[in-house]
Amino acid sequence: MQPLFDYTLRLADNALVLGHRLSEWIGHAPVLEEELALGNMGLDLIGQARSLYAYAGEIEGKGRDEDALAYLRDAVSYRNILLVEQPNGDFAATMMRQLMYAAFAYPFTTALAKSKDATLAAVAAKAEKEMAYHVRHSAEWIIRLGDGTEESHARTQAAADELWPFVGEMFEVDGVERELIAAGIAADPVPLKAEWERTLTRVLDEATIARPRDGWMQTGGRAGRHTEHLGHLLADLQYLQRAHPGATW
Amino acid sequence: MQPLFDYTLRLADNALVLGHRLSEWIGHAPVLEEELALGNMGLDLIGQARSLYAYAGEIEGKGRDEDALAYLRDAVSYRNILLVEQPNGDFAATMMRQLMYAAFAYPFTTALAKSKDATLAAVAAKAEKEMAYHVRHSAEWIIRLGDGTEESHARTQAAADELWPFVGEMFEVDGVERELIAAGIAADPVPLKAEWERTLTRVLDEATIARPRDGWMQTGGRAGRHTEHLGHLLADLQYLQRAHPGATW
Amino acid sequence: AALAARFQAKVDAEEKIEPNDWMPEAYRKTLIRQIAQHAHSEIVGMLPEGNWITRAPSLKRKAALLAKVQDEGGHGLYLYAAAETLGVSREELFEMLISSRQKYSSIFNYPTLSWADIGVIGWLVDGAAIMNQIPLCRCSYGPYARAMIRVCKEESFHQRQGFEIMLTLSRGTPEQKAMAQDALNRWWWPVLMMFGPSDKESANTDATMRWKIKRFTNDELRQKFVDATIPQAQHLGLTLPDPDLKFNEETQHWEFGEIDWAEFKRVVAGDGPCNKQRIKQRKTAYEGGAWVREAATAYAEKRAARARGAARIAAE
Amino acid sequence: AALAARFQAKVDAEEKIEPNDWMPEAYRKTLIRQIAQHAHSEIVGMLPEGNWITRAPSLKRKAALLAKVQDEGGHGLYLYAAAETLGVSREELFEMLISSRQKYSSIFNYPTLSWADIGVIGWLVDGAAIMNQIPLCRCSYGPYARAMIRVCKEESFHQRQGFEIMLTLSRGTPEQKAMAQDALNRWWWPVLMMFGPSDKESANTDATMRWKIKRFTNDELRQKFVDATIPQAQHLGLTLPDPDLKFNEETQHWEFGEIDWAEFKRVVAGDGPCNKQRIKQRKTAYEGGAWVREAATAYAEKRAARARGAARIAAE
Repeated sequence: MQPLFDYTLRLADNALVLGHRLSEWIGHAPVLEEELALGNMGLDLIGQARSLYAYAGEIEGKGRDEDALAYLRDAVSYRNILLVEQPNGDFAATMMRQLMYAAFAYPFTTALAKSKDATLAAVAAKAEKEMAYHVRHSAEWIIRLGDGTEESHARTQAAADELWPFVGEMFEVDGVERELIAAGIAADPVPLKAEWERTLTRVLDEATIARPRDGWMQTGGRAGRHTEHLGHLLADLQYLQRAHPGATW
Repeated sequence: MQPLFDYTLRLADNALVLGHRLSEWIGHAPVLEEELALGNMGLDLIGQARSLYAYAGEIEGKGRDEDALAYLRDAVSYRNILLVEQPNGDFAATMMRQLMYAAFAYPFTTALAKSKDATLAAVAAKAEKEMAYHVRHSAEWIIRLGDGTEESHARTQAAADELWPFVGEMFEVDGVERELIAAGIAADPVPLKAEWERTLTRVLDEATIARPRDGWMQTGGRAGRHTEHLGHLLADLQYLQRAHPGATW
Repeated sequence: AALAARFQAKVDAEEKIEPNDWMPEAYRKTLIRQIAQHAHSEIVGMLPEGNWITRAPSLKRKAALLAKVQDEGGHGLYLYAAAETLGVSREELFEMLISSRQKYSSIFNYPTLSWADIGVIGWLVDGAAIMNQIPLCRCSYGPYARAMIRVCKEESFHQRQGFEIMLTLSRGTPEQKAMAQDALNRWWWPVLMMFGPSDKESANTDATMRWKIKRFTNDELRQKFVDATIPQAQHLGLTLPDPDLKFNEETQHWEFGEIDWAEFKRVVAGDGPCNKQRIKQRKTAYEGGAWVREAATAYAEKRAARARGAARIAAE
Repeated sequence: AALAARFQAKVDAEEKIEPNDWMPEAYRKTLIRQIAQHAHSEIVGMLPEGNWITRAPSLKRKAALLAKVQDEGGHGLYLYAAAETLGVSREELFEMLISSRQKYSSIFNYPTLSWADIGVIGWLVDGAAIMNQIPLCRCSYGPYARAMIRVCKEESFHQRQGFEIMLTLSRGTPEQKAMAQDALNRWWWPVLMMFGPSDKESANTDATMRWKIKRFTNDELRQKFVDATIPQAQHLGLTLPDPDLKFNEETQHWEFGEIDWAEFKRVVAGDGPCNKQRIKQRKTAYEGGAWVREAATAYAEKRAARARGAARIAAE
């Protein structure tokens, strides 16, 4: 049970942290339609997170519900990849982060929809449709921004360069995942790398953005070794629940 | 006892909130000497806050120490004026906020140093020396920035215009203060307004900044009716204590 | 004159005026102002609520609030589109908002200081807005009426969610109950001001009533709102911050205290707690995002040029 | 050659070399690099700690941390001033930092993930820094030695405060104890790397030893640090994340496991968790603040021009 709990928690944390980041754009987006699009993508992810947390809590069997998991764990207990906790930066950086994540999450949810675990499969099937849109939407923006003005091009290249070290972590596999992949429950990310590469290459090329060099990759999220950003994000997210222990909202 | 508690808390909250705002500049200032100056001014204010919170807790007599008061009250229970909770903005806005506050706090602490309450008088006497430096330092910067480049001038004028509605609140007197002023404990802010005006006029003139029109003034801090900014500030400040109730740090 | 008569006849017959129909210039101007200000209200209204999304205290509330704010943005889009049918562009209208030449509902000039404010906004602000908007569903101008029908449906849902937040708080801890009461204390009077000045002070009502843009007077709607809301507050165990509140058995209406019209005028004129902050936020986002819009335009032009180039080559 | 001999004689006699004294170009270059990197370390070191000032969990800790970071900035200023005596400007040095042509202590490329990290930094990072720096108080170059004396005094105080934070946590709640242990687990090995590569891998030691810039080898200082620190960890009830730790009764030294030199090289070369983030932060603050520095310069020029103008008028 424990590996399945860990695994589900990782997926839930990825979705919540990224959904929360997108929700930070409300009131700050460059154009109203984008404020709605960012919010909608955030809603998709928060919805995925809720389903996954609920399932994780059931698996764990200690009575922790979605809110206990989201609001009452410290940063060191969070299991998301480091990419999703990176600050929004400018609009190009947000779209680049979304492209990098969704270009992985789309084939990943396609694969996970075949999981022997019926709940994970169902969550993945629903998420798959959502992630298809996220890839399309973020790709369209990266192309517009990369092949737009000098300024937008520079910002988009800077975003690619800065976020590139965070993409490797999506394709890591550890003991927990190896076990679950063997059992047909988890989706193996390694075979998905080729599709991810193809998507990124296609989009960056069309956006006239130079693909950054593959160097050392950031890592540590699965072990709770986060960047300094997650602590601040959680202080915001969790404050009310921490200030009113045991209250119902 | 209650009016004295309320009054002391107001002074403590002003100092803590402003000190916290200044401390947010660490790692972000335009030049190393300024990072140190901003930090030092922050330390002065946090020091004043600590003395005042300790005294407030004694007066209240319910066992609340400086940390119980600073970390365990919600925004609606905070009593600071709205000026000090305004976001730092750019360096001109921070210096403008500091000038506006210090140009009041300096004569205020001079007056409060004559309080019949020995503790308040002692805290004020120490603070007076500190605030004299804050006035000088912020005034020097406002003059440099106002009479510097076109850009710095524009930013400084914008800061003056944006923060002006927050200056009136410093000179309000309510029932709590009237009672304590009559008892020779509190310092009456109204007679200090002339000196404040002189300081601001002198500095703004030399800085070639147009004094904004006196219009409607923001108010409400003494009643816990804050701006939207304080809640975010306190979520940051208080998070750890809220997440670990009862722990000693 | 014949056109004007025919126009008024349509209106009197409860027929819709559509974009291509003739309309008096004053009708068109009034509608542009009203629809634009309604749209501006939706998008400025996203800000006080947006202030609590990242701190929403449960995932259910987080998702609901984010969805509510999305709906409001969507309402803004429909309404800007409805205004555009009258011959203005959205960019012009947005410029008028950020330069303060057009207004938005003054209720959004108040700050959201606690989570309970989010409940109160759903319950009372959406509640008052619905009361103002339901009659607009029968507005003579077709695009506006149709937009209002969609808006009202979604806002009813939001109002129920807001009430549900209040219910949860009122059944919660002492701190939560106090939070709910404090929020109600701060928002009640500004909400009553949402219905506008009292009838005896209102200019311009005749034309808007005649053109069936407005159906009920300010005081009529305000009274309806108070009568509907007080039982809800009682159900929540909350008190209204109005010592003059008294049920009149004869009229079967709740009598309430005098609204501070000086505050109303001041806030509408620009001197409310959040006026400058709201405009600054929308303006900063807009100006800060100029490079994004410029990029989109530049890209579209490049694409069009490439398509023309390709077409030329294909033709050769 | 005579100059070189006199220089070495002074050094051998433990006399200080001062800014106006002759010195070998290699000595000057080495010192510039070392002092600059020391200064850069102080100002980059403000960042991981600065990350926790706003969230410091008590007013006493908040004030102490803010004061510590101020001290570090002050150290940076003295050290830049010491470097400037060797013929470089602070602006040049800062440019070399933000363009990554000069380095800073690699320990600051690790993130502070909890409040306990602040305790560990004071206890171990300052502790290791002191161990590296105490010998520098007798460095042959006068300005650097004097700066080091002031720095060491303040850093001893910081180290005690850090240890006191750890003591408080180790006597606290189970969560606090776990927080302290987790922080130690993450920082221990990077702290050991602060003493640099093992002696057998170190280039350039001979010259720096001969010039009395360096007094002890890397391994000597590292061993001294380990021996001093392990009893402190035991006192705190914390375990070191090193299964190979073993006290050797004969040598009276603690034997410890193999350091991951690949990680050390990688992080020094730029691929640590926070390298890019640290430089970006200092760079952004610097570039974002250009308008402030430009204004100060413009104002100073205007003032000078006005003074000259006034002097001219007075003379007439």
